[in-house]
Amino acid sequence: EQCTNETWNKIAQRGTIVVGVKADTRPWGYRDQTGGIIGMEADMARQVADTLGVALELVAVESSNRMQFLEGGRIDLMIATMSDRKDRREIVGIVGPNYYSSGTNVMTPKALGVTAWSDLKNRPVCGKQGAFYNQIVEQRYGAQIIAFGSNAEALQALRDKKCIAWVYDDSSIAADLASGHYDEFEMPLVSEDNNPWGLAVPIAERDCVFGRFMSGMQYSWHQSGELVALEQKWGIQATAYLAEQHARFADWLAD
Amino acid sequence: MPHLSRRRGAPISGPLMLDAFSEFFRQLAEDYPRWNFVFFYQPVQAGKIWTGLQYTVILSLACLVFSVIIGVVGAWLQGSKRRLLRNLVQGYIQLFRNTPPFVQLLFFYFALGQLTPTYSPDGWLEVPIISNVGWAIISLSFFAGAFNVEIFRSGIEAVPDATIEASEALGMTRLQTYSHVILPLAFRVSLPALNNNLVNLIKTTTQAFAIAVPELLYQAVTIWNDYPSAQYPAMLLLFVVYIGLVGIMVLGMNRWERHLAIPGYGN
Amino acid sequence: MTPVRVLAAVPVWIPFALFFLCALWPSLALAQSGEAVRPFHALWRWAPFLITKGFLFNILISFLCLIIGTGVGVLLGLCQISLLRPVRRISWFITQLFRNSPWLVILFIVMLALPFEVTIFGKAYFVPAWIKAVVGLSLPIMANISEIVRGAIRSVPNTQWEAAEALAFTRQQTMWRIILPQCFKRMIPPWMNWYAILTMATPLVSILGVEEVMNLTRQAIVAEENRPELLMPFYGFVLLLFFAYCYPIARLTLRLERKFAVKL
Amino acid sequence: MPHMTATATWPPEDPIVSIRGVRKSFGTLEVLKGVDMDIMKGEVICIIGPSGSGKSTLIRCINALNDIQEGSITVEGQEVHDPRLDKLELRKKIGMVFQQYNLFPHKTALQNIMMAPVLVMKENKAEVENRARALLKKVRLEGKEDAYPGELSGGQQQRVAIARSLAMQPDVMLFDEVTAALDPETVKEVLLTIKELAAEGMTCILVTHEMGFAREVADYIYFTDRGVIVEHGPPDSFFDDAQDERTKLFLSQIL
Amino acid sequence: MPHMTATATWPPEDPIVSIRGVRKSFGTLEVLKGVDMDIMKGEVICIIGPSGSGKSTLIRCINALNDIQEGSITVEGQEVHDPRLDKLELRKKIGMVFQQYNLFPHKTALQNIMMAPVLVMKENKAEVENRARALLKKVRLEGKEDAYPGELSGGQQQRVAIARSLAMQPDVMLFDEVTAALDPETVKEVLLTIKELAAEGMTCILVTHEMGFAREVADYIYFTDRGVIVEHGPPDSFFDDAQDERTKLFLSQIL
Ligand SMILES: Nc1ncnc2c1ncn2[C@@H]1O[C@H](COP(=O)(O)OP(=O)(O)OP(=O)(O)O)[C@@H](O)[C@H]1O
Ligand SMILES: Nc1ncnc2c1ncn2[C@@H]1O[C@H](COP(=O)(O)OP(=O)(O)OP(=O)(O)O)[C@@H](O)[C@H]1O
Ligand SMILES: [Mg+2]
Ligand SMILES: [Mg+2]
Repeated sequence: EQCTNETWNKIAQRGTIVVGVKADTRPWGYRDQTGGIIGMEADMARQVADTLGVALELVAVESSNRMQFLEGGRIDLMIATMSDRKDRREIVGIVGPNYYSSGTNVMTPKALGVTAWSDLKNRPVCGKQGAFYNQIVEQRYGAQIIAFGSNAEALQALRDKKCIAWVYDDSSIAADLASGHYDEFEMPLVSEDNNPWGLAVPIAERDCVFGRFMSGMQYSWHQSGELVALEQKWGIQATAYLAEQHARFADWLAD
Repeated sequence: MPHLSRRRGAPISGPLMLDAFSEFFRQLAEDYPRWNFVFFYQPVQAGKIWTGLQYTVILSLACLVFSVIIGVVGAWLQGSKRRLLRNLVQGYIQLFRNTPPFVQLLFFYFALGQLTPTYSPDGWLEVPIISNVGWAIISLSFFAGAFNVEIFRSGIEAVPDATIEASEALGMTRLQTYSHVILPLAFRVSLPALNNNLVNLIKTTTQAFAIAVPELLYQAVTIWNDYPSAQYPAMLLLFVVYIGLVGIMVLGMNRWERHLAIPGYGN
Repeated sequence: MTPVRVLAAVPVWIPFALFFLCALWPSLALAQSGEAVRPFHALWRWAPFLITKGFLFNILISFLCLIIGTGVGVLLGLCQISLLRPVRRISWFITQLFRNSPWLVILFIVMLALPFEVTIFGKAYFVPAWIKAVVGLSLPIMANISEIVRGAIRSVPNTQWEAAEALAFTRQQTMWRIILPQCFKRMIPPWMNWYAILTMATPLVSILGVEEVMNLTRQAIVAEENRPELLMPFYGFVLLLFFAYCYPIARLTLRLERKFAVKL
Repeated sequence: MPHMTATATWPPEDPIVSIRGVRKSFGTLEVLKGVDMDIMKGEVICIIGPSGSGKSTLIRCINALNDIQEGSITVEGQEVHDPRLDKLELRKKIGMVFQQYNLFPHKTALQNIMMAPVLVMKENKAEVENRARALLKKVRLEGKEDAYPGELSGGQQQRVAIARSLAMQPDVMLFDEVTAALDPETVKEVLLTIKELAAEGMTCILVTHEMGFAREVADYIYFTDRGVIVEHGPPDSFFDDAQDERTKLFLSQIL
Repeated sequence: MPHMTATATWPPEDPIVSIRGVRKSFGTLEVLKGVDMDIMKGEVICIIGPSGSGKSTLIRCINALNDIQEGSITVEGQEVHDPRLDKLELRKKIGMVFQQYNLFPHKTALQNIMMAPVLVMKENKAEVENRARALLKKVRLEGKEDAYPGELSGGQQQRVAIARSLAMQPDVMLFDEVTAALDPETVKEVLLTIKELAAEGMTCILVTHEMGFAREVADYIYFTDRGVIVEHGPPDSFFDDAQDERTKLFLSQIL
């Protein structure tokens, strides 16, 4: 395959990079009251733009449309809490090293005393439409998934006791639990499928300039500890993954 | 396999056909990755589609029935002598006609859902008496019902005063006039508009997916989230199924309309 | 005997009062005295953003759809009564197809069928999702306008065609000078009615990721850390916005309907 | 209520319908400005007059389809506009046929005729059916039993309407321009039916524009104009010897 | 086409409208079964006959609103059912007035009259307006120029319809039961207008049920029954001395 570097050139030509981030996933990407998008992934996008020396345009994407946005050229780059999966790699250009990782976990009421994944069997579990965690608990543990359009609605359903758990990624749940609005809930299970998150460029760019560049960005983020810092900035529980990666990519010459 | 089937005396075409059918789509998915009709060869996905179809049909039928009942009762209440009652019906109609059904669904489910009694099978879970399917039926029925009230009311208005007078002049009571003359005529007049509204209702049932009713669209979205390659096929399926459902509905209503047609009346 | 035409007589405040009752009473009933203030405070902070960036955009989308849908729909409707059989057939088919498919399904399909980028004179342009939404919503509107036009034309008595024919008018002249002017008034009420329906369908485009009021409302709730007591006031607020916009249209439609019904 | 007796016993010397000083307004428009009439049992009277002179209103008042503001109307001695009056009882005694026939379009000819006796009088269905068939024969419509109104010509519909009224075995029949909506040829059929009815001794009050018919069949003629009776008398003197100017003008135009 | 000359020069010895052996079916129903007629310039002919006998169909065939299956109809020597015929040309020569007036409800009386000359004949607007006002005066409707059809009585509407046809300055006028939808009093106004027109020498073909009028105004009368002309002749001999049985029956009924 010949590299055309189409997207890369387009970014340069335009002088703007368009990055798709979430606007409905606090604290990775969400709205401030003026409508702007802020959050950890928004910050990452900003650094990419700064490194390229171009302007940044953030586009809010959703789980259900983020890959199409990238495929269709609506965005140049996607940093949108997406788990790195094999079938997804066939559609979008996910480049390593992964910038984050999370596992599947559930938020359940303390009162229920859930201790094992198997407790979910044949019980209603709320999920988010388009999230792949649904598939896991449904197929692996036989839970009945009720999927809503947004986290807010799913969490509301959990509070209304319409389901016994909310299945999502562990870091997001941890963030919610830390917010103080979910004191009567807990995350009692061991995360499953610790799954790295992938940012993605258009698939044609994966092994070309843009893909390689993004690989490098992620590498240097890990190396400099930038991601750990961002995690802290946005009040996310420190993940073992980021610490590990930071250690792993540490500059051997640094003191 | 064919030997086995034959020995059992079962018709071989059935399973063979099915095998060939799923094999064809499995192959198709391999040759054309964008056309992964996963629900035609993978039992779990097929089950989802089948459940979705059932929910869609149940939802449509239930809403159809309730919305018509709401329409008839509402039209009758609108003829009431009590101003308050009429105003209440009016308020209801305006409320439901002038807000998006999509938001209505969410609001019904989350807002009113908190106020309905619940029972608890396990001490924590509070299963509302009205499930999300129930709320979808209620919400959509009231939505379509608001239109039906108006439809029946204008049907009643279309009955000429003179015909009503004739029946009064024959000494019929109000109730007799209503049930034997006004309603049968009004109903016929209302049929085309009713037909339209009910078609609309069937189309609107897709919006129930906002509150996680596992109807066809919900299942289709689930499938294409799990299998991005099944996106086109799932949409194609949606399209075909809904056109089919609406088609059946229209055919049925047209038949009924013809059945009710009075020679030399209307047209 | 005839049921009273109360509609126009209903004071405006009644539906509004009912509305507030239904929309806000549950949330008020639910929230405890001190707590009740917080969700409304949050709503208050977000309302300007939701209206200016969200609801106004819904209105914009609805206007664009109306313009496109009406333009194409009128043509399609005229094709439906064309003298050429194939033209009639094809336009009928298109009309029925888009009239009878769920809006959501049409929206999904348009989202996929249209590219995200078009190249015009060698320059590439993005096709923002909201443009696709406009296309997607215009299709069913177009089909319904087409039916309105056909219905209105057919409602003009045949004798009007004959009278014009006997006066040596051509078909074109008859259509534009005699028939359409008579239909015009009749088409306005159903047309406005469809506008209201269209406006109320705009939250559907949130599913395409268009940042209209419904989507932004959800995002606002997320930004407020998913506090569950926010759901009702926020969704109730969205209902209220639509009601405040569509109800006057409905009343105007009704008034026009009456006015024209008497005159013709 | 001593007077509520069947026609058969109604004393021939008392008027069966008596109208005294009747005034009626629609809003500010006074339509009847003091009308007096006496109709004896078995009499056929015709009311003629220009359009809008209040003829229809007058006969609609007789059967309480319109109320009156002043004066009195009695039918078989009973005050029609007594608020306590049982309108249904009154309407069993009075048959009315309208200009526009007003058949029930969703019922066949036979069903149209049978409806009121069965529903209102609770008569035996089989008996009513026999009577209905006989009535259809009487109005020369044998064979049209199962036709719907839409399948009948105007004249046929009007005759069904007459039969429908007769099925209630009324004491008085009111006819409001029953031939006005018919074409010249079918007018004859209907007039013939009414003539036969009159010949059998039915009390008839007719509003008509058919002068020849009025002359032939009426026992007495009233001419109304702008809400008052300006001329009345037996047919011969009325037609040949009208005194009133308006009557003369009208007669000259009509012919 | 030597015959396509203006009326003024049409030779008085040739029939201006000539109908020969005309047959016309609707599906399997034969409505006209061989009709012959000749109408000379300036003649007024009346067609009478029972309902459904094909009178309307016949005159609709004359201006090509219906086509025919057999026979020929010529107007000013030109075959009407020639497929190459310019229908618009034909209809400029023939004016037609319908039973239901068919005025354009969205235009005033004056506009109704002016429309065809301006749009079809492309005449000068000011001229046409003068003519239209004169025509309104002729049909005795001065002052109603700006009234919409809905604001006019039936008789007035019908006279506007006549004026509208006359505005095209046709050579032949067709009238199809123009008084049938009117009430007895207003019939007179319309008949008067037609009488004046006939007196001025306009060629008129009238379908009518008004026998008195036919007698007074017609030069020649045709009686149709079931698609054929069963009797014809000048009014006096027709009315007093009809030969055909059906005609006699009809005349006896009508009177
Ligand atoms: N329901 C009504 N409301 C208001 N005005 C009415 C009503 N019914 C009749 N009128 C008016 O009362 C007057 C008399 O009407 P009515 O129908 O009795 O006249 P008529 O003599 O029967 O005339 P026609 O020969 O045209 O039937 C008319 O001016 C009419 O407009
Ligand atoms: N468009 C049509 N299609 C089918 N049948 C028709 C059509 N027009 C007229 N007919 C039939 O042709 C016959 C003659 O109709 P036509 O209108 O010419 O009669 P007419 O003599 O004018 O009667 P009337 O006095 O009632 O107006 C009738 O039987 C009628 O039903
Ligand atoms: Mg009257
Ligand atoms: Mg005719």
